[in-house]
Formats: sequence, structure tokens, C-alpha cells
Amino acid sequence: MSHGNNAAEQVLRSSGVDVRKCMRCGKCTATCPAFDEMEYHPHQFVYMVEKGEIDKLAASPSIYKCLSCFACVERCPRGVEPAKLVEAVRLAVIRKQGMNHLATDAIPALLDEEMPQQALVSALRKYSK
Amino acid sequence: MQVNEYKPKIVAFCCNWCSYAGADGAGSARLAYPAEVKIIRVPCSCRVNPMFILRAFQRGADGVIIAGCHPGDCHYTSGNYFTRRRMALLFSMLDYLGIERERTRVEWISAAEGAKFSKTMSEFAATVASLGENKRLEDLRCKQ
Amino acid sequence: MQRIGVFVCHCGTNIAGTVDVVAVAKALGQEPGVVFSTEYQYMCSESGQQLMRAAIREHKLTGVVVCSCSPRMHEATFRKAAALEGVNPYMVEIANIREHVSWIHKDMAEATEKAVILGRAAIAKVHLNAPLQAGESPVTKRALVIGGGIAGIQTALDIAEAGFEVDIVEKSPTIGGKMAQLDKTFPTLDCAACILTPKMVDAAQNEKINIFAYSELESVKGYIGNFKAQIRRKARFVDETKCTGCGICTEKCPQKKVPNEFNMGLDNRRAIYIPFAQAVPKVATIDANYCTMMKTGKCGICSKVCGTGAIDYTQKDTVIEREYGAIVVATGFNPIDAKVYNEYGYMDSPDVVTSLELERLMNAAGPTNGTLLRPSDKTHPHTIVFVQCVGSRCDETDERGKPYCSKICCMYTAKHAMLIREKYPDTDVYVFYIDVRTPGKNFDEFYRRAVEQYGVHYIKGQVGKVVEQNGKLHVQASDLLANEQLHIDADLVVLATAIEPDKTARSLGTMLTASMDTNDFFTEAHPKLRPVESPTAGIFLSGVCQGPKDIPETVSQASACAAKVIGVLAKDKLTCNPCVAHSDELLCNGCSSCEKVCPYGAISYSDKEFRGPNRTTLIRRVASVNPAVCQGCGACTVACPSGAMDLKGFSNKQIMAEVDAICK
Amino acid sequence: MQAMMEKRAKELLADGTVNRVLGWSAGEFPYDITPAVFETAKELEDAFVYNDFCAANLSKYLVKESRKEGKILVFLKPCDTYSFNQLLAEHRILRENIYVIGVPCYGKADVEKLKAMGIEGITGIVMQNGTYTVETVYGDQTVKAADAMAERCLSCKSKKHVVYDELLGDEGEVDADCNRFDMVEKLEAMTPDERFAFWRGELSRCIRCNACRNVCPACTCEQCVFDNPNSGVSQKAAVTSFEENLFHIIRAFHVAGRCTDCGECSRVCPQHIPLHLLNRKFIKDINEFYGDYQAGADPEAKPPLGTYDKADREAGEGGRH
Repeated sequence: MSHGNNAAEQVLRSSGVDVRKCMRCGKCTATCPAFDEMEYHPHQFVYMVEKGEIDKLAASPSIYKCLSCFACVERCPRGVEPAKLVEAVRLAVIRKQGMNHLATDAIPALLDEEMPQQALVSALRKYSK
Repeated sequence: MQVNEYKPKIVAFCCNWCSYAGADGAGSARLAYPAEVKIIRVPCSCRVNPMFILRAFQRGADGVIIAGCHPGDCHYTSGNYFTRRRMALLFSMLDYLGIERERTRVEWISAAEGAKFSKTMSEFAATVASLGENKRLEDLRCKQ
Repeated sequence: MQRIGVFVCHCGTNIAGTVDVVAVAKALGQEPGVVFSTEYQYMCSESGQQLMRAAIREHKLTGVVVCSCSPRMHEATFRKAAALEGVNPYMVEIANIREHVSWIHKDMAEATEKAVILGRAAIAKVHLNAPLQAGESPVTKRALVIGGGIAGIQTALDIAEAGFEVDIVEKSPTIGGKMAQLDKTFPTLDCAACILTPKMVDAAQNEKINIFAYSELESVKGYIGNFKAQIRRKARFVDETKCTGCGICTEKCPQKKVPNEFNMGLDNRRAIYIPFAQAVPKVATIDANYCTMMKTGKCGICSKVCGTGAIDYTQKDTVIEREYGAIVVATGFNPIDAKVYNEYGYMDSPDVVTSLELERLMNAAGPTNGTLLRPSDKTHPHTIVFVQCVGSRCDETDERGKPYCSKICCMYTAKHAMLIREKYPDTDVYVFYIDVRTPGKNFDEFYRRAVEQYGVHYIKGQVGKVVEQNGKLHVQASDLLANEQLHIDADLVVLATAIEPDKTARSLGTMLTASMDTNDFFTEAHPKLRPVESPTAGIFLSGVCQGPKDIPETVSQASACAAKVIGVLAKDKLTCNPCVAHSDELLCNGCSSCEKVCPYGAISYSDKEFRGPNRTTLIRRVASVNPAVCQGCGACTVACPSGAMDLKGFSNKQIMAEVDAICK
Repeated sequence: MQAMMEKRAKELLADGTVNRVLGWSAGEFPYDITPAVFETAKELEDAFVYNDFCAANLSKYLVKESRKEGKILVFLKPCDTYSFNQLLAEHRILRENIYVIGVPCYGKADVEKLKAMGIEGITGIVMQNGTYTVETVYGDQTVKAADAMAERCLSCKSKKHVVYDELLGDEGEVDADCNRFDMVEKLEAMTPDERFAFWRGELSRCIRCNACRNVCPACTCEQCVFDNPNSGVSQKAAVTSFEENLFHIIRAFHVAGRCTDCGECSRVCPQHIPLHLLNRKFIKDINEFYGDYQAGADPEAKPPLGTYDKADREAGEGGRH
């Protein structure tokens, strides 16, 4: 385990998550509607951040597959907030790239009546810093 | 550590049943709070006479805190309710005389709340430290 | 001038590790009046006490200051040791340099300085101490047990066994409590009713035990040895002395649609009912909320069919007053309301049940006569999912849950799973767990049997949601070890809901001035050494009201509690706390300020003659304190404007001397 | 009024209802009036006065007087009756030994104010229709009552007697809007530094003559804690600023909830310290924190510091003023 590496610390700081509170019940993963799409699941994010394995997470498509629905945050009995970790890893990656994948101006063109509001918010969360 | 760092003197009157036990709990759990806080054990917060509080200020205390059982949990049924009324009036009077209100406090800390005890005392000590030395209720004869 | 001895304890390294005990002993040796000062490794040990006693003899000490652990720990020890050498126990003061110094400070210089200051304060106090003589108060040789579950029953039986009278106050119509609702018990699988009901009958037949069922405690006054309680005996509308418990009324009553609380609302009972066959007392009760006669004045069938004329629609609540020497709290628990867990669909499907509901569904005396059937369609469930830790082990961010482990769920779930697999081998049983906790005699063996012998699927991971779909319960869960999300179509989902103290506990705690923790469990006087006593003298704790427990633990605690109660009741007199208020008649104005704030009514007034100027006599009204009734809170001392009222052992002068010493 | 009172007193002495009369008698100067006990009609004729200089609250004297042989007649102004009731509630006076005659009061004159106006050689005073007619050796002078009235009377809370055996003259009303807390509010509105400066300015003048304590009808302790060497706070003279504060804080606290706001403390203070502002602060706080309470209005009422409510505010709650 590589505790206290810089990347992990940054993720912990920007997310404000206390990964040590996790007691590995897996209710986050049990709740996750994007489970099948995710390479790493919410509980793994928590565990891997704790172990300092940020590189693996950063390289995984999971950070974009997460729907940002926050069901894992809502259901966690100990207030760990896995989605915030997913978001923090993603932000770390996007910031390094130095550009947004989605600009606010580009949104109107993408709007679709069928698209739920939450998806839009989630997309902004995911593709902009 | 600085040599001349200002350390306030703080007297904590703790009721025997809740807050003194809470202080013991803080000790058992090794939850530190500043050494400036010195505890005097009283049977109940209602034993604390305003004269004791003024006496403490006279003798050089910079802050006085009274800790008792939570309202409704007084070992003697009603003692802390009387404490609450007496101290509400006394503190208001001290404030009226222009004496910093933050130097006096009442807190309800149960025997199970060691963490609260430590947190409360740390906070209070910091507040009193930020006010600096008690000048307005000092007795120069008691100063070194 | 006192001759004071100072004894500084190392407490091994507990104190000496952070406090320079030699320096403390030396510094305190310089204080005025201190004629002897020393330190020792363990003052509380036999040799430490011998050392103190020898010093008292040798130096003719009149006062003792021990710098050691909290007075709540060893004040009594040192007082006793001093008394053996003829020093009044109240001439001993403790400076708490462990809990209040060495354990919370790291810097040795700082800790040592504080220890010296606390020592000085104790010395300053001892200078003003006066020998106190403890008074005595009589003991009412009867105990009150609040709650008639297995805890209350066991405590009552044990107290009665020792020859003392016991009253059990139970709010529901019968004693028996939660255990009466259980099917089998772990890890032996013997039937709960088979082992409980004989005890209920024992309690009913024991002439030393009075059962006040369907009764609630209204008020409690007094103190250890001398409590006065008012008990409200709720109207059953049935004369207990006439009712034979034949049950004809409960069969003839036309109001059949009353949710049966004994069966967790899974079936209905009548408006007049006996909760279950072995109820004690076996007496019918009319539920006034549903009874047609009570609501409309028309019906009266039960009255007509009753052979003994026991029905009395005009019965009123009565309040009786009883005196007790000790009070036992045995108010037990309830499962939390599963309603709040909508992700598990408890409110959406009748086939999502709590574990206690499952107990009834499996019980031969339950709504299905012991055949496990789904509540929705009364079919046999083939796939059953158990969800552990529902509402247990949550932190403060989850306001629906409790922070503690409910302790019993792991074991009863293993029991349920095993019984189901035993009875219905064609059933698939899944248990989703966070941890499986089995510390107990034969507990882990029991759990392993469920896994290994009965093939129960234990899966590390939680259930995320349960949705009713086409008559099935779609369970979405995680298998953390396999890193999979599982989707199971279940027939029945069982929630192991957390347990919480009974709702009445909080107000009871206030009534008894017994302290509680933030979860409404009663606090014990010491978590390890006095686990069955409340910090409030004369109040004892039995069963889950103190914290989650299984049956064997509850029973052992109940018996321990009884032993403590017997210890009180066996005494003819209790030594009173001599630290009581007293009024200086020469200063008393007779203004009644003190009387108004006394919670015990310990202060009374009388007209007394005093010498006035020029050989005249003046008659003045003055206060006096009954030392047997005064508990020594000191409220009166502050209410008194003239300073006539003071508290022995915590006098104005003593406290001010401590203040002075601390602020010096 | 004086004649009426004197006549009634003589009657009650004559018919044996009472054997003494507690009233006022002229001192060295006509405005320098002191409480006095009269035992005969002759004594009454010689010295009894009642005029707008008769400020003293007589109820406190009953603590000693009511314990003597026989019944005593006392004349009480409306505000004095509150003190009387309070003393009664605290069992300090024996009601059965007292015959109370309520007398009206329209506000007493402050002789210092008259002197400050340049009025000299005062021999008497009469109030009528909001005007004092001051009799002097140089002839009568008229002054607007509001200009010469004692401070406490300007914010009089009640002109209604709360207890009496008989009433002479007109009965007045309780004045709910007497503005008696105006100055307290003004002080509360100051910054702590200003308040501190204000009170230092006032209390540092205290010479510890104990006049406030000795006149106060709530301060009837057999022995005051400040005189008791065993109390731990005894002091004869204030040596430091702390002791000045201590005496007045403790005194105010000891009478908190018991002080009827009669204003005697400030009246007798030779240093003109507005001591009533300390008591009024407690009264105002009690009213605001625990509901309106007027000590002495009802002898059966529960004193605010002798009772509590589970929902009481926390000490220090309510922020700064």
C-alpha cells in the first residue's frame, strides 16, 4: 500500500471524503445503476483511493461511466460519499488535460427533449472542470 | 513552544454526576484539552454561587465555566434548571457591566460525553485566550 | 492547624509517565500544614494503603490528600483506609491527577505543574474540612421492577427468591415481553415459549411478586431506600379478580378487525382479547379504541357471554401509591421502524418483513400456525433474502439509523436461515452481511453450521434496493468478494432491523434522574465495574435498556441486577451521605428561598427563641434541614441570600479555598 | 392629607387598635424628613408630617417593629406596599401586628433638584395639578413637578396600593408604560467598552457607606454576608475596583427577583450612584427571559429564581445586546 502519495492526497482533499469511515458493506455498489458499465465500482473507488491506487482509477473509463446519480452517496450508512471520489479523480484527470470536454455554450445544441435534467447536470459535472 | 506565550487561567466547576464524570471520560479516552483548565468538583452545578465565580476572577482567573448535567438529567432533578436561571441573569449582568460575556459559560456535558468535554474545554480556552488577560474584574492585589 | 499527609500515586506509568511524581510530592511537601509527603507506585494497592496508614500513625495526620486517579474511582478506598486509623473519612481529599492530568497532557513540565496546582487545591480544601458523621435512613424492603420482559421477570424472581417483595409494572396486558414473541432461540434452538412461560407462571405464583400488568409508572419521588412511586393501573374494563381467562368473550366479540400487535400486525384480533394463550395474568382486556360498546354504547356481547360478570365498561384508571427501597429498570427494546427504509421496499410489499415479523410467521402460535407463507399470497417462498445491519452501524450522517451494532441480528438471522433450510430444504436462502459477528459460547459453531451444514448463501455485501416486480422481489445487491452486482428474484426479503430502547425510556430516565446516553440507553455507573447500577443510587439496570443483549446475557444481567438490589434491601438502614446542607440559625432570615428550590422537601421551618439585645428574647422563623432527606445538591446554598445555608463537605469556604489555590 | 392621617392615627391609638404609629417626622430641616415611631397623640402633634418630601419607604422598619409588643400602624405609599408584600412573602414581617393605611403619592420632590434651581430657605412643599408650590422663608415659589420630581418617581410603575387595611385619599393606577427601563436600554445599546467605562465611573465613587444596603427593604438579612467574617467575602471598605464591583453585583444578585424597584438605594446614595439601574437590569431580564414578574405585586407568586421552566433559555443565550 502506498499511503499518502500526492495524487491520493489531492483526491482526498478535493473530494473531502474520509475513506476510513467505509466499513465495506457494499451498499454503494449494490445500489449503483451503472454497475455493468463500471470497471471499478463505487466500493472499489473507496478502497483504491485508500490504498493510493489513483493511477489505475484515472486510467479507467469508470470515471466517465459514473452517472453522477449520487445513489451511492444517498445510500451509504456511514456518509462516505463514493461519488465524490469518482468526481475528484475525474477532475484531477480533466485538470491535467487543461481543457473542458464540454463547454456551457455547447449545451443548447445538444439538448434533447427526452433527456432528463439530471443527465444534463451529470454531463456538466463529468465533462467540465 | 514560545516562552512567553499567554496562557489563560480557567476554572471549571463540574457537577459530580455528569460533567466531572465526562471529564474522567475525556481522560480515559485520552482526549486532550488545555492544561490551563482546572476542574473543581461540586455536587451539582446549582452549588455554584455567583460569589465563587467572582472570586475566581478576583484571584486571577481569565475564564470560568460551569458544566452540569443536561437539562432534564440532573441527578437532583432540578438543580441545573436553577443554575440556568441564575447564570443567565448573572452573565447578563456581567455583560451589562461591560465585562466580556465570553469569559463565562455554562455547558451541559453528560457522563458519556468525554469528547464533548474535551472539545468544549478546548474551545473555551481558545476563546478566553483570544480575549486576553482578565482586566475588568481583576484585583490588583492578587496579581503577581 | 491540620497535620496533612500527601500521597502521590504513580499508577504504574499511568501517572508517572507524564507527571514527575517525585517533584509533585516534593512541591506539595512545602505547603503549609503538610507534615508528610511521599509518592508510591500504586497507592490503591494493599501495600499502598498500608503505607498511608503507617504515615497516619507515625505523623499523627489529621488530614490526607491523595494525588491519584479520579475520586469516582478510589475516593472510597482511601477514605476507608484513613478511617481504619481513626481519621474521619471526610478528612480525605483526592487530587485527580490521572484522568484530569496525566492522561490528557503530553508535556511533562506542564502536566507536573498542573498536578501540583490540583494538589494544592486539595490541600487548601482539607485545611477547611471537618469530620463528618454519616446519618442513617431506613430501607423499604420492597423492589419495583419496571418492565415485565425476561429481564424484569428474572430480576423479580431472584429478588423474591431472597425473600423480598417485588412489584412488576408492565405496560402491556401481559408480562413476557419480546421473548414471548420469539419462535426458537439461538444457539440451542429450544422454543422460546417453552423456556419463558414457566418463568412467567413462577412469577405469577410467587407470593412475593405482585404483577401490575397493563399499568404505567406515573411518578417517582424519593431516594435509595425510600422511593415513593405512583402507578397508574389502566382500565382493562374487565375485573381482574373475576376473569378466569376462559376466552369466550374473545371468541364472541364481533369486532374482528383489530391489528394484532402480538403478531406484529400480521393478523387481526378482537376488540376484547388475551394477547396469547400463556398470557400472565390470563385476563381479557377491552381495547377501548375498537370496542363497539365503548364507542357507540351498543353491543355488550362480551358482557352477556361472560360467565363471571367480569366485564365492566365503566371501569376507570386507578392510581396506586407504593413505597420501594430500590427500582429496577427493565424496559427493553423495540426494533426500529423499517418504514423509513424505502430502498428495501418495506412499505411497498407485504413480502418485505422484519425479523421479528418472521419470528411470528414461523411460530406455531403465529398467524400461519408455523407454516412459512408469504404474507401477500400465502404461498411458500422459495428464495429468501436476508439483509443484515438495517439501521445498525450508521454514522451521524444517516439520521435513519443507529451508530451501534444491534448485536443479536447476526445470530438470529443464522437461526432463521437454518430453520428455514431445515424445514424447507427446497428454499434458497441468501444472507447479505457487512460482518458476521458471533462472539459467544457456541455462536460461531452455530453460524458455521448454517453455512456448511445447511448451505445458506452468505454474501459479503449489502443490498442496494428491493423492487416488487411481477409478484417477485427484485433484489439488487453486491457481492464484494466476487466484485459482482447480484440480481436476485426473491419471494421474501427479511430485514434485520436495528433495535432501539423502548420509547418510554427517555421520560422514565428523566423521572428517575437516571442518566442516559445519546441513544437513550441507560448509562451504567461504571462501564466495566458497575454494569448493572445506574449512577443514581437505588436505580438498577436489567436487560436491553442498558445496551443490546441476547437472552443469555439479559438473564445473567438480570440476576446480577437482582443481587445488587438484594444488597440494598438486605440492609435495615442505609448510611446517608453526610455531605448535606445545614442552616446556621443565627444567620437565617426565615425567608423560604431555600425551601422553594429544594427538590426533596428536606427543609422545614420553625419559630425559635433567640437572645435579643438587653436580655430580651426574639422569636424568629428559621430553617432546618432533615439530613436523612437532603441529598446534598446545594441548590439551597445559592438561593440563600444571607449565607446561612451551607453544604457540608462542599462549603463556601472550601470551594473558595480551592478557587484561590487554583488561581494562585 | 397630613391632617387626615394624623386624625386617623390618633383615633386608632385612642381606641387601642394600635399602640404605635410608624410615619415620618421632620428633621433638622423641613425637607430632611426621617421615619419615626410615635407612641402618643402628643408626639404625633409635635412631629408627624406627610408632604412631598416624605420619600422614605417605611416597610423595612416593620421587620423589627412588627416583632414588638402590640400592633403598629404604618402609612404606606403605593410603591411601599410592594415592598411590604415582598417582606410578607418572605416571612420577614408579622402581618397580624400591623395595621396598614395606604396613602396616596403623586411623586416626591427631589430637594437637590430644587436647590439646583436656586431655591433656598425651604420650609414646606405642596403639590397641586402638576406643580410644586415650594414654601420658603423668602416666600412661595412654583416649580413644574416634572422638573423637581425624584428620578424614580418620574418613571413610577404604580400608584396603586397592592395591600392595605384602609385607604386614605384617592387610589391610583398601575402604569404599564412607565418607561422605567429606558436608561437600562440605553446602557444595553452601548458597546461593552462604553458600559464598562460608565459603570467604572459610577461604582468607583462608592465609599461603601452601606446606605443602599441599610435602606433596601429586600436587604433584611440578620447578618449581611459582607459583614460576616465567615462568609469568605466580608469586607468593610472596598479596597480595589474589584471589591467595588463585587459588593454591588452580589447585592443586586441577592435581591434579584425580590427587588420591588422602590428606588430607595439610589435615593439615599450620598455619591449619587444610580444603583437602581443594576436592579432594574435584573428586573428587565427576568421579564424578558421568564415572563413579566413584579416582586411584591402578589405575595403568593412564585419568585423567578425559586422556580424554573424546562424550556428556559440557556445562560448566555440571546447574543450580545
